[in-house]
Amino acid sequence: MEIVSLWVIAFFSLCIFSYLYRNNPFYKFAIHVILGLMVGYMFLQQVTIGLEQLVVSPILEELGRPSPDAPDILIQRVLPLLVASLIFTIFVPERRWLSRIPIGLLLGYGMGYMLTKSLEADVFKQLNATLTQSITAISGDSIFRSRWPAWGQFLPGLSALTVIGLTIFYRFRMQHPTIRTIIYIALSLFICSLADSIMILVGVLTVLSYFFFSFERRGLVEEVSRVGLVFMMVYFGAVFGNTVLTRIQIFIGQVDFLIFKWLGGTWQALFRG
Amino acid sequence: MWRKLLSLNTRYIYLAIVVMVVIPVVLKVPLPTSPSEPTQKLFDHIDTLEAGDGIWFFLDTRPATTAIHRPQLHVLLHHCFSKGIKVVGFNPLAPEATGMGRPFIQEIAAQYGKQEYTDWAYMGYTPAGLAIFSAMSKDIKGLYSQDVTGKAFDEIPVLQQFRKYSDVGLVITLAGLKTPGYWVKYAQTPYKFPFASGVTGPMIADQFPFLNAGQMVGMMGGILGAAEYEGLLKKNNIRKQFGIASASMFVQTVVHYILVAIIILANIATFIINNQDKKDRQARAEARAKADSGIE
Amino acid sequence: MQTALPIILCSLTCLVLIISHFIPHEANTVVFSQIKGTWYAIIKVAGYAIATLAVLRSHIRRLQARTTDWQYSAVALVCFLVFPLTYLFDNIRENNALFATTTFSDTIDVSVLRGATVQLEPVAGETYSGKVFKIDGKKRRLTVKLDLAISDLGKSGQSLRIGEQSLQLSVGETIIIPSKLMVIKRKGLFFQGLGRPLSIKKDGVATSWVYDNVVSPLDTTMFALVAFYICSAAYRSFRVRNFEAGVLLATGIIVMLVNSPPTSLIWDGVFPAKTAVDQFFVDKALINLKDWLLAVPGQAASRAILIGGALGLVTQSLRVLFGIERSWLG
Amino acid sequence: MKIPNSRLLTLHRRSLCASRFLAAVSGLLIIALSLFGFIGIAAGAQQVTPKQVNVPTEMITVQPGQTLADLAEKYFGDRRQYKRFLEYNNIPDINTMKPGDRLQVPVNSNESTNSDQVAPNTKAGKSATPVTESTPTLAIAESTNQATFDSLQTAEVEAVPEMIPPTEVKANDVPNDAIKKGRGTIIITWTAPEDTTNVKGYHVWRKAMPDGNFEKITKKPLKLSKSEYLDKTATGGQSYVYQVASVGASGLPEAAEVVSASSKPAIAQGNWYNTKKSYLLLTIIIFSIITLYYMDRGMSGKDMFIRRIAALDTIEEVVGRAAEMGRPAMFVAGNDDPDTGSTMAAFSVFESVANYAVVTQTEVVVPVQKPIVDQVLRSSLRNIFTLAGRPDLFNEEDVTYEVDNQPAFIGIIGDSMAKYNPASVFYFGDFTYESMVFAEMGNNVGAVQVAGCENPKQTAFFIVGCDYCLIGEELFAAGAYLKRDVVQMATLLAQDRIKILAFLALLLGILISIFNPGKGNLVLDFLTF
Repeated sequence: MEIVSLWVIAFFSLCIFSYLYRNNPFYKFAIHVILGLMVGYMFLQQVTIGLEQLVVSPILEELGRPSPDAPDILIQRVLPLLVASLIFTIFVPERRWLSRIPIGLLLGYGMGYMLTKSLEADVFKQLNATLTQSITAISGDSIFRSRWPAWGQFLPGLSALTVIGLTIFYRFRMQHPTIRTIIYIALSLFICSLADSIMILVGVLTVLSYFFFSFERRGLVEEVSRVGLVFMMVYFGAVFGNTVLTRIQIFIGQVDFLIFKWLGGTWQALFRG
Repeated sequence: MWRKLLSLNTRYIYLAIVVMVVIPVVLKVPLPTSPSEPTQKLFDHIDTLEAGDGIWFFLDTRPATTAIHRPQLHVLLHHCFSKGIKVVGFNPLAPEATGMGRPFIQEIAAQYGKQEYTDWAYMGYTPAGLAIFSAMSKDIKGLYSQDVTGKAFDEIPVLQQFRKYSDVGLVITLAGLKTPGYWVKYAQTPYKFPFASGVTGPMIADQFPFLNAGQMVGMMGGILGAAEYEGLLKKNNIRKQFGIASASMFVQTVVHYILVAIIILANIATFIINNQDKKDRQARAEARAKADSGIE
Repeated sequence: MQTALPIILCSLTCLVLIISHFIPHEANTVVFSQIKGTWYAIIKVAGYAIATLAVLRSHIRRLQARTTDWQYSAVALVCFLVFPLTYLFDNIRENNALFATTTFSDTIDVSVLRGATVQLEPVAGETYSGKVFKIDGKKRRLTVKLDLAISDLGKSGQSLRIGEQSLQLSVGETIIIPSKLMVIKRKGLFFQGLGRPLSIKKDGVATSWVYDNVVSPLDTTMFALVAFYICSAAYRSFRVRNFEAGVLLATGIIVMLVNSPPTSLIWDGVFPAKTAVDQFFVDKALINLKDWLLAVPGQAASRAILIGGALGLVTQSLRVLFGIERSWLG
Repeated sequence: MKIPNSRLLTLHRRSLCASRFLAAVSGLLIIALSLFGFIGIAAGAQQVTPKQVNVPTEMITVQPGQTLADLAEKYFGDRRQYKRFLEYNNIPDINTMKPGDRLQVPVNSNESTNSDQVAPNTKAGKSATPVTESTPTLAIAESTNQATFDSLQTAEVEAVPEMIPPTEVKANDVPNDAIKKGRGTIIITWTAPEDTTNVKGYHVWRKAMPDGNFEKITKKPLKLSKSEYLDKTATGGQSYVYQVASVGASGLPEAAEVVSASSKPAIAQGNWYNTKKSYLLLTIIIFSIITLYYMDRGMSGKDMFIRRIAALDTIEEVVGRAAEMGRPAMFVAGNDDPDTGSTMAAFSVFESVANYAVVTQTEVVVPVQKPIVDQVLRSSLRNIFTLAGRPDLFNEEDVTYEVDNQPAFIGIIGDSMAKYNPASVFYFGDFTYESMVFAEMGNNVGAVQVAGCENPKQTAFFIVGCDYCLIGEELFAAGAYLKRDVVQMATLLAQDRIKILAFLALLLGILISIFNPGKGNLVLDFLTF
């Protein structure tokens, strides 16, 4: 039995991997097997058992009791079932609009829930974290300074000098992109050698201003939002690069399985078992 | 040639990845590593233990980090079982790891002919939280009435020898969570026993204070630590071949370097082609200008 | 009427949910947990029912019309029957009944259990009550925060602690659910009375075999495909088109290089840390740089994106509340 | 077939009146509700309190069914003299005495009333002492039967002369909670006695109000450092009084306790407004008002500026590209339920994509992972075809529900990409690891791809893999922006104003902490729950 399951797993894995070459009948077969299985699973799990547990079983139970609590069961079970079944009116073209009622209830529920939750969990919490960090560490810690003490000593001075020097130069060559870039880099070096929390604050504010919709991106707004874009690009690049390792490790695990468990296991079963 | 590089069919990349992964994994091509100090110390400590001694390991992790902790546990088990050291595993701090431990041990135990319950046991999860640290200094029977297979505590011979910290030669946590700090603070410091950890890559930096303070006898850092340990096993003739950790370290390095190399190559190609195009365009413009003037 | 009624109902539900967030009174919890447990859940069930119908209908049509790849539709339709059949098979084998819901029961039950107070029986004869606070239906796991009295400590065969503690229920343990909404298990073809235990049990043999050998491995395999795609995507689009793309490329490459171990070794070999000024090139310089990229500018960007996204979501909700978001009407 | 473009794009300006009405009603409701909440807090603060008088008095609790006139007959001998209670008490409204209110009355030795018993039922043989003059604040309120008083006074002097009970015992319903399973929570606070040399800890005693006995509700003595205790076992709606006893230190008899005066009765009950969340409510109200204001401006035709968002402007071009190549456009609405924000955003983007596609006569292929999402998208597409005057061209199968399972759905997308060979693909909604897979699958068939995703981490993969990518809130702005609907655009403007508020709040918080370091920070308080 174990050999059979090894072969089944290996077969479906190889079918999926074959898509890397191109779409082929093996892949289509494997995908449609899974599709059929999962639709059946969802049907069982969500529809049959869901209906039975949410509606049929409680109603029968309630009716079987000495004094059935009729209004409760009407509001909690029968009415929602009627409303939910309005969704089937999509098959009746003239009454199709009725299906919007259960959908509307569902969406209203979700969005009402989301509004308070995202305000509380994302907006308030994230703003709070940024502010707390900035307040407690205005003269605070910097990975730059603490881990590279030698550089940390002269980095602020160096980058400040660069900024000042180039800004004077910048006045004469307003549109030169390279100089602007150097100023950005020097400025950010200066800031990040001061304190990480200030860097984070600057990052949050500039990225937020990247998303202003009601100002034309010109002048200061453009400069600031470009800095925000750089912050985002640093984040995206780092996230992307950091993910490569784990994804490849998963593929190594898969190869390990296929070669040693599947082929090795079969070999053992055939010739030694 | 540059243009060809840019219009490279992605299938060649996929093929290259398959080759780069499969061949090293099959041949167990190792990454030549020189063992770092923490790994060497951990190896040396286990090497001083004798047959009949015991170690406890704790899987404080989630299934997501299986790829790292499975090789780490495997090298430890190779070392222990080859020396006749007995092993007991737990995951009291990470309920998600309950299903992971036993199969991991079974894979290696089979190779050395070691029996469950007499040579090793896996105890699984117990809902005691941080209270385990003090409870385990007295007797683990207070925490576990049975092991993960449901066998009663008293019927498992290997447990009778190793019932508290002072009975075992090493306690090691394989941690994907922030537990090594708790272990040092609540268990190693008050009860004083040899302690070590195997951690994931991002956690390595946090372990050095404990190592420097002597609170840990050693550490295995990420998949690289496991690879280094495999190198040590090979060097000391405990295992004849390298394992999956060395191979995957090799694979990772090759894939990352080649990826970086082709990205840089592609950028150079783009740069050269753009320059060429610019020149071509200029040349064409000049030619057209000449031709135009010629007509006039 | 055709658009106004659904919009009014949607807005009202939205408003009620917002208001309920500010009401700690017990009436609120009763009403809303029940709305979540029944109205919401039943509408979702109806959604799944109609979706299943839609899939079957579309595949039967493809089969009838003999469109391209109609053979695979036949495969899908045959496979649709597999789980219901294994389910019936398991039930008959294990319970001598057609519809005893031991299989799958955990997955659906636990979602109904959210926030409920349940009684646990970790060891036979010992019951404790507690509140369900974490549910993992996929892994068939339920975590319960126990309400323990001091006197309960030390009594149990399990070691229990007071206060913030979760008890992991694994397969085979029993929990007793007093509320009538959550009575699930029964034997035979029909239903029994109240107060029966719900067992967190394994799927039946046949069902779990199919699930573990066909469905679960697919997840890992699909995940492993990302290894290929992430490399080809990096190759294809990491180009220095402008300054921002250059930053993306540079951070990506730095992080990738730092993640492969020989880099640090080479780095340290080239720049050995001998003098104090060389501190910049000390042992972990590259790892420090990577940590910094993720922890400082990375954190700032992700935080700002989260704040902005949440504000967008709030505006979206307000549009629903004020009834001007009507794209869902179709 | 050529369809007039303007007609399609003004699709959503219907029934503005209705939405205006709805908006007004909802806004008013929110404001009314919040006012109700605040008034509720204010009203709850008014209570009956005793006055300082020079005659011996005791405290009684008004029982259900008892009127002030009844009490006047009992204590003053005349039902009409009920206003004399005003000499003893501060009563905010003499006409609305509630059961459970506590009144200070002159001592009436003839009657055995429901006055609070001070002595708890301590264990036999152990000494227990009630409050004496050593706690002057309570002396007026809590003098009892003189005989008992004297005997206990003596006992105290003999047994534990140094032990002093805690003072100012107060019991209150815990705010912002609910009755759960019939149980509520009451918080008991007290002030530690000045001299705690002999005190080891405290015990809390409780009495159910009309005629219960005092019972000890703490099992172990509370630590000396504590000055409050949460009684979580109070039955909801039941009135209780509490006493706090000092427990003797070692050397004294083991359970020696000196009991404080009784607290005023407290009733555990559910609360109707969570005062901790006032800031959140205030924020929602401000957001609503700003949004309503800009919506109103939008409806009255004032000019509003929204800058061009490059990634969104490309959507039209990308659909057009599919039309030129004669290949279909594909739309994937993410893997989340229909009632989540990002899927809602995907609905409105789909409307615009489908509009462009119908105008340019491009086929749209929409594989869907979640149920109900397919219903919404299908009827949306049908509607667009109908409004374009070509309902006959609509094909039910364009929107297909596939399967609600992540890997299976990824597989199906791979198959569909190869089968339909789309020239442009749109990913809007919520995605996890499939973002990378989809983007590369699409790229391998040569499609131009536009993505929008709320999750910052997956956005990274879309940025690398797709041709155009919406970041964060651009996804939520997309629907409104693409439709060019004045009212929806107005909400974007409002959102910008709200963002400026958040921006300013951060700056203000920093400024406050720079110029006023170490003190309370208004902004931080606002953001903390």
